[in-house]
Amino acid sequence: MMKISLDTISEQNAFLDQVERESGEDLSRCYQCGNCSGSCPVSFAMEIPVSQVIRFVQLGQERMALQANSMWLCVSCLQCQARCPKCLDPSKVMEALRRMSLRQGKGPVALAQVPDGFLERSPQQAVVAGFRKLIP
Amino acid sequence: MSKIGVFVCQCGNNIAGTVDTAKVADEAKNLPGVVHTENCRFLCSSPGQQLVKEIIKTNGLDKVVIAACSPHMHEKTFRKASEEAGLNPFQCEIANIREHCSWVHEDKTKVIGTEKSLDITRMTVERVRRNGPLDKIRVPVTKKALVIGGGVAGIQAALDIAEAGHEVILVEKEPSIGGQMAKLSETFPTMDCSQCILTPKMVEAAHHPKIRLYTYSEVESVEGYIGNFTVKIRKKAKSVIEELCTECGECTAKCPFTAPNEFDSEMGKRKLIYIPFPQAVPAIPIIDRDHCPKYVKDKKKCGVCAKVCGPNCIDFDQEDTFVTEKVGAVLVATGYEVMGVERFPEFGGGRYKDVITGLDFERLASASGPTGGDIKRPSDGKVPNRVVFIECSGSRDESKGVAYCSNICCMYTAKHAMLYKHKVHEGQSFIFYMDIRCGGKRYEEFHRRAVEHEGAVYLRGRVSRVYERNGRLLVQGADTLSGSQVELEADLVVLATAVVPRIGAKDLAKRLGISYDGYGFYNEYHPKLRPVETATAGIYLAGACIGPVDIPTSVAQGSAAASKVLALFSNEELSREPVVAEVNTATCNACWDCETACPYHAIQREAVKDRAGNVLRYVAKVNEGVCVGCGVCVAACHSKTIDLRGYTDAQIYAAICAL
Amino acid sequence: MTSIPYYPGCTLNTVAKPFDLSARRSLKLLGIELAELAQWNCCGASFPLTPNNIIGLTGPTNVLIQSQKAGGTVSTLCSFCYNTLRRTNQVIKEDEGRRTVINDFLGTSYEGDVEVVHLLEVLRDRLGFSELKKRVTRNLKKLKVGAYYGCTLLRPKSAAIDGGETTRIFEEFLEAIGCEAIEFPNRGECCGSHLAMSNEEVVVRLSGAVVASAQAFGAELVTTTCPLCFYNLERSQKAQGSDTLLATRSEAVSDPLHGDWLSRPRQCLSPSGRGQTPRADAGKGVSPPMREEGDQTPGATLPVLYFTQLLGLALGLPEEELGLGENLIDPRPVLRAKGIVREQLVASS
Amino acid sequence: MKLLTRQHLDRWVEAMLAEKVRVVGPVTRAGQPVYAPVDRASALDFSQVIGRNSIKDFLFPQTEPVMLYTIKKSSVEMKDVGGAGQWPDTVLLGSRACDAAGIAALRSVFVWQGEDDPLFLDRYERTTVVTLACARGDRSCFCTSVGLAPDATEGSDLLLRETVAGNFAVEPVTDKGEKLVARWASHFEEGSESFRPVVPPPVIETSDVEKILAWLSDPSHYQDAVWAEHAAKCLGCGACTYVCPTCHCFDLTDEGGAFQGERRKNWDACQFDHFAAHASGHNPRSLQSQRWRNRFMCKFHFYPTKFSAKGCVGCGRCIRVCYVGLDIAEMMEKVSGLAEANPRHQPSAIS
Amino acid sequence: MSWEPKIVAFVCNWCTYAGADLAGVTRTQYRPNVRLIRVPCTGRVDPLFIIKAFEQGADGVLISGCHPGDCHYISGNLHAKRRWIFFKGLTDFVGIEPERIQYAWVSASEANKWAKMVDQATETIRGLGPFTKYHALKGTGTAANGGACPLLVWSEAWQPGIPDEVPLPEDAPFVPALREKARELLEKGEVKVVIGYGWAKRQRRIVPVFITEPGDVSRLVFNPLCVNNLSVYLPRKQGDIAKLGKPAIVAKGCDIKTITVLLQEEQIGRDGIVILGVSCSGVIYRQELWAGKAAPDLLAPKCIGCDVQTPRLADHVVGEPVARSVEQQGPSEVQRQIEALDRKSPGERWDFWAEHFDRCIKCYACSQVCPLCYCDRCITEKNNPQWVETSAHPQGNFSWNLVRAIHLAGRCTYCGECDRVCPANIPLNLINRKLAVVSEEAFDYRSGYDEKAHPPMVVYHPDDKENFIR
Repeated sequence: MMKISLDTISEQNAFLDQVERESGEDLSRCYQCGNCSGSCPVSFAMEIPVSQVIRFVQLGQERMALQANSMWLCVSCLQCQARCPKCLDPSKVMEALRRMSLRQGKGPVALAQVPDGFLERSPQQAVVAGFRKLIP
Repeated sequence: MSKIGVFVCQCGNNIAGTVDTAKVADEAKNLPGVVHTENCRFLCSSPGQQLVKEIIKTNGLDKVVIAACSPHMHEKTFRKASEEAGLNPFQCEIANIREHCSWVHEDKTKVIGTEKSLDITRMTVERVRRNGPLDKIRVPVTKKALVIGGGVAGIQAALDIAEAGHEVILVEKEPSIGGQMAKLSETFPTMDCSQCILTPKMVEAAHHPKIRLYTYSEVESVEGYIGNFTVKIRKKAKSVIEELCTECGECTAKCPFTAPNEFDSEMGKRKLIYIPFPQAVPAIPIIDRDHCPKYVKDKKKCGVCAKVCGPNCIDFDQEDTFVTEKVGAVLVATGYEVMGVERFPEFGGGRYKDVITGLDFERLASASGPTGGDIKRPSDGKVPNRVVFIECSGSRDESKGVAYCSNICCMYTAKHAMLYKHKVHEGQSFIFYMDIRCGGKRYEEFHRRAVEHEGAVYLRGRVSRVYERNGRLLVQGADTLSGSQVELEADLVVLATAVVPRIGAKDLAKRLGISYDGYGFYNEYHPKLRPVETATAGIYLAGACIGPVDIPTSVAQGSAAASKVLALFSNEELSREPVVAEVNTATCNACWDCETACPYHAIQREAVKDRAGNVLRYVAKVNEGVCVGCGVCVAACHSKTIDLRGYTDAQIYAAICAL
Repeated sequence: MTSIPYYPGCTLNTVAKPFDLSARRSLKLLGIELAELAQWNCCGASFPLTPNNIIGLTGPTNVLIQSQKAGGTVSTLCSFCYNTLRRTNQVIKEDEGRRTVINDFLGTSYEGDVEVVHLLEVLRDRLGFSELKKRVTRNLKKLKVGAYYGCTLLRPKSAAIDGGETTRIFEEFLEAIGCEAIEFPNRGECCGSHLAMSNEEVVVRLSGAVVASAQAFGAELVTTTCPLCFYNLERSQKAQGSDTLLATRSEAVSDPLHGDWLSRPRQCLSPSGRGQTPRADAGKGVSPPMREEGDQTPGATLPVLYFTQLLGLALGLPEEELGLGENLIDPRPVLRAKGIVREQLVASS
Repeated sequence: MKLLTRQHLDRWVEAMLAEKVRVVGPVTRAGQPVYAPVDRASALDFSQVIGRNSIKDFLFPQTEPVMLYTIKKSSVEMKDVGGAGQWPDTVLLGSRACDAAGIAALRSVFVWQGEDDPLFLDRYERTTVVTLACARGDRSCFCTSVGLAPDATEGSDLLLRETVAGNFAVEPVTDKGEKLVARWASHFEEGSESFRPVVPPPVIETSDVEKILAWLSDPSHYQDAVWAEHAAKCLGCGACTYVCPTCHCFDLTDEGGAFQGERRKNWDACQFDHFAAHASGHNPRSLQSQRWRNRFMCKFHFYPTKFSAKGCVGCGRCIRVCYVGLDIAEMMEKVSGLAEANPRHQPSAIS
Repeated sequence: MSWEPKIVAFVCNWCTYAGADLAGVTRTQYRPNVRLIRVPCTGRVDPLFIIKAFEQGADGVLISGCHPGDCHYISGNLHAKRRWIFFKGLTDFVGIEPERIQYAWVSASEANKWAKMVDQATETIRGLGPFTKYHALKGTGTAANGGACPLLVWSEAWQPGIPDEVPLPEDAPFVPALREKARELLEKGEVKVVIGYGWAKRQRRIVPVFITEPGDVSRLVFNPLCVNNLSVYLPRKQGDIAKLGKPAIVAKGCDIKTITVLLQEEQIGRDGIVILGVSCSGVIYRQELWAGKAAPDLLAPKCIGCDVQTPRLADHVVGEPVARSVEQQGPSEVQRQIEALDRKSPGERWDFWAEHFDRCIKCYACSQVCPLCYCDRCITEKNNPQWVETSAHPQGNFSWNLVRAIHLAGRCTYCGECDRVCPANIPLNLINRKLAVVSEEAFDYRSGYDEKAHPPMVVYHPDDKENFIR
């Protein structure tokens, strides 16, 4: 079990505020029911399930939230959004985190991973949408 | 000219600290009509009150102004004192120079406080000069109560009132009383059988000399006001003459047709002339006119029941009948329903037979249920080896429009897990939950028992979907404690669906003139201090029609509401605050704006007749029994034909002019 | 011959040409002309999720403005485009702030009043499925077809077709053209979408599950409204009797980002509800869906068709006009088996 | 005879104004002829037939305070207002014969058997009425049918007649008139010019105030159908009474705060539905026709018999203002006709 | 001592009064300028209170009660809210600065909100300065200062009736049919009187006529001079007409709008009258100005944008359906003036109305001719208390005109009779129309179209929109 320091949460929780501003979602509404993690088709590949990512954001744990691969795996299929009992949209949070991470110069080494000849074969939308994620 | 006494209270330093009370008293002396002023230390103390009384007597005062704390504090106190001194209590007015002055303007020079206190006192004196004596309104009380809803809350209330010796009319829309509790198998946390504790009460209610039971009946209309309601009850046609029926059950036995039994969530069958469940009270059968060939077109005539009925009490042509009753109080205990599975497409609700509600599970577990108490799943009647319970199905789920917690699910789901374990020893139950809320006596212990001794696996998280694979149900969800997504097979999925108000709850509320919240639960007069009363005098609430509650609370509320009714019945007549509207019939234009505006339907139409008794026209009349004195009608009246006693135009005008 | 403005989108102009062509040709037969917008651009494929990403909205907005010029309605085939346009429209309609910014930027005054419809809606609401049924000339012999919606047609509710996950429009369409619609659990589950680019193994798993689920429910074919789903569904399958994925790389995939998640120990629960560590009978217990059987990519390949290809078939178009041959998994054997298409034609190709 | 030349008229007015005399006369406001105080001679305009407001406004204003009161601890302090000296000397210059007669009628009410209204009296005494004979009338004028004429002198102090030369022949009617001329003698000169011919409005042949009076004095006609028949359309707006030169009814009302205020005297109108209502709530004139009957009788019966004054001076304003075209002259014809039908009623001696 | 704002607060007993108590209990300090008047519910607060407060020297008024939904009396505050929406529309329109009347929801627990509100109100009103322009109204004004006359202007033409030289308008083609129907009704005894239009005896003008004999139906006419709204003769108040028996009334579409309201408010029974609807293509506002044709500038304001040329609800309709003519295309002059006024500053609006009300002579003709002012005893005739001062000084005039307007809010069908009759030519159409607009915008309610509906002032909707209650 890891140990995190909550000293970052003082009067104002800068990280939380920024994520909320970026995503337009009010994360204080999230009561951690876990349905996003439960519904996420990519959960199995995530180092940290969606709900925990959000938890870390709630706790102002920038490093924990940003270092996980979770946000890069999110394809905004909106299962989470459809299931959230509090009508939140985690995909927006993921997007926000991606952009924040990218602005810090941290991104997935995705280009290298593009399969050979993929660009020719694949539907553009895959490429466009795929790279959209990489725009800070 | 009136003889007014002004009493200025120092309230220790609370007022005197920032108000020169002596000055206030002095200057008040010069106000028109003021014959005596006092400046005392603690007016509300018994010597203080004594002083007020003496001065009223010795100076023959006819009006009193108390310049002290808020009327919400001591208006009653001083009006009582004035009354004891022989004044009409409404000749006493409070000038609030503490909360509204001395406490909020801490100016040690006392300039501001004194000036404002003078203004307040002056306005009050001018106002009190226009006060007339008001006498308490007395309305006769019909000592008979109507209880709507024959669930456990209603039964309890009815019994309590009847035991106190008053007549009770108990109206139940189903063929039998018992309500939802009658459907339950065992009850938490004691695990005693629901029927065993409820049935005696049902029977007692049915046979109580003071209780008249109207089953399969509904309240059509309620008119009148506290102490004097007139209710119209529709007795739906049972097609059976109750007076003759001996409850022998022959007809049911011989009826050749069956239909799904609503009482068993349609998991079991019943005859077309039937009683919903064996312990039904009364056990008088009714004919299901939706299915019985006698009523359904182009089907052969049957009529077996009529043939076999000894006292031949079968009446195929029976029609709905209406009874009108006069009652003094109405007690609403219409209970709840649970959200249907069809509201949960993501769980395959309605698509998969083996996705059921908690209430359905109660029937499966109930000895009198369709399976005789064996847990068999609806689809194929197999005994499920893995049962998944999903709590908060619809509850605390704004995407389903329900933000509240349904309160009873945590407990009954734990109970279900136990019942299941007791009946299917090798079975395994999984329970998805968000939080466990067991804030009742012996509740937490009960829950832990389910975990520690009955092997229920609690998974902290929500379920996102239930779907079918290889003929089995798969439940996909999260276990946030392990931080992982989980998926598991289930033979039966039980949704603890949200507790919601009865369909038609809002209609009834409109008929009764009581208010309800956004969901359709009835509003208490005050959520804490008057939890079983409504804003409409004479109408009381009990049970789950107020909000999700468990059996103990329902019963407690039933008794609480009953005690309110009994308090009302303890007087020959009821006396009410005389602050009500009154109409100057001479100048009423009969535009009925007041009637439309009145939230309490307190405006009636009164005929103006000539000597010969011919109706010339109609004018508005205030029903003092119903009026609560809000004054909406007064503001609505263009010609100022209605006025509000205690807050008359003249009084307010005077206060304004004394600015 | 009525005509309706039509926004093809990038993909239908290139790799998904058969989708586009089959649609145009079929609709012509039905007396509806798909009038391609005079001028259009990429919709951006994915809807910009963060509120402050306004530039991402300008693309779709421009498409909408072009549509307005064309008459206030626009039809799409590709669910991605459908989704992006609908959601953008919503923002423009409801968020005055962003509306003004965008309009100022584009020098326009768009209010968000264009009606974005999917071809399925056109068929149902303009033509009518009952009418469509009458127009069918080739008997599809109750071909068992799984209707795969994917995500973008169904979510979010507010922009979804028929308000989302409970819709049956796709199934009704299939029934109208003489197929038996297979309503399978994964019809709305994700195919992996653009992860095809970066995390293929994820796509293989997700699409695999979709295909498997459809097959398990007896589908002989899957049909889709989205080129990317189409791509993913096809390529997550193994060639007949082979073990290699049709996907680009069949070698065991490794994590492109952070190495070790595959080997991360997982929580398992035995039926008794206790035991913690993985056990032989983990399969019977709760476990992450990593190793669930049936989740594996299907053994037998399952042809994937654009719904317009099926439509064309039903309307009697020759299959070369429908580009059936260009599908990675040739559907014709199945069709032949059913006797829907004639032998020699198939032979000739 | 005395003459007032055009030039002198203006000088005279200016002179009076200079002496703080209030000069009220016909002026044109928004194209409308009205009687109003003037601040310069050039404002006066004698070309119009008649001012819209009655000139009574200047002796009996629509609203005026009559006393101030202060409520004390156990008493009320009262203070009169008005009375001597409050009003400036006033010259009503260019009043018409009908309006002047109206003033006479008002005086007979407000100064009656020693029961004098000080406010009215004060103004009256300080006011000199200088009437200018009409050169023409209009469709609504009917002074000639109530025994007046464009150059009648009833109620006037001084009568001016236009001469062919465009000057004014001056004819003092009362001492007040004499005094006025005397005080401003320098503006008047001796001379002799022939009058410009006066065109009186046509007499309503079928109307006769004597007959009307006779018919009205028969109580049995009180309930006659003619009233409802004629006045059913009346809406009781009271505009007629507000412009009538002889209507004098007023109401007293207290206004102010809790501790002090003023008692005001405001015009009232017998056409208002609750004008005659009793405290009991009973309303002896609950119907509009009854209220209109009252007005008609007031003009042609009560005034003549009680104050021996003219109740109606034929200015025709009530006809002009009536919103539903209620025409008093029409009624005069009707009633005269009825009087023809049944001759004078002889009251039998009470036994 | 320097001037201090004097503010009166009307607060409900259950929420705001208690909230103020709590402020005391918690010793929350705030400005001493407010004097509270306790009422059971904001629903009790009558606009009269506010007007009177200003007359009595208040510089500002606060009104506050329970939050919507929390009303101790179910819906009192929601009724109040409606009333305020109307009243604010009015006070803004006559140029009373919005800050002078402030509305808020303050619950029993919102001591701080109360304190903050009082402080803010005190300061904003201090900023505005004393409300002298209202207080000073008393005792000024032309009618008041000893008989300088108000400018009486009945119309541009001093003479009633149409000059002899001008040709009279021709009867509408359907007049014979109208007479026939009238005769039939009278002969069959279905009605005892037909209320209609006819020529005056001595003057060349149209006046109301009351036909009781089948023989007299020939007196009935209809032409562009028939502007009067005859429905004023229907309510009980008009005893003379009532005595005649069941009436038939000749009514234009617009008149029927008024009849509709009378039905709503049960002043007449639908089967107590027979409505002879006449289709109408516009009438002249002031008939004496008739110059041979119905020129646009002569049309009654109500005719501009009229949508009831063909009457609804009538028992019998005579005349062919007519469409809105070119002349009747809006927006009307009235509409333009309203918009112009709305663009002005409160100060300018105030001056505009002060100048007009100054002329009011309190003859009450406006209410006498109003078919909807049917009160047996008008509030002006009630003197215990005397809410509306009867003297024709501007202050009394102001309160009278405000009260008249608010009493007609949501009911007035804009027939324009008050405006037409006003001897002082006060543009009452502007006020009436303005409040109609408020009603349309706030409640989507147009008066006179649905006899089943209730007047908007006495009903409410839980989510009535407003943007001024704090």
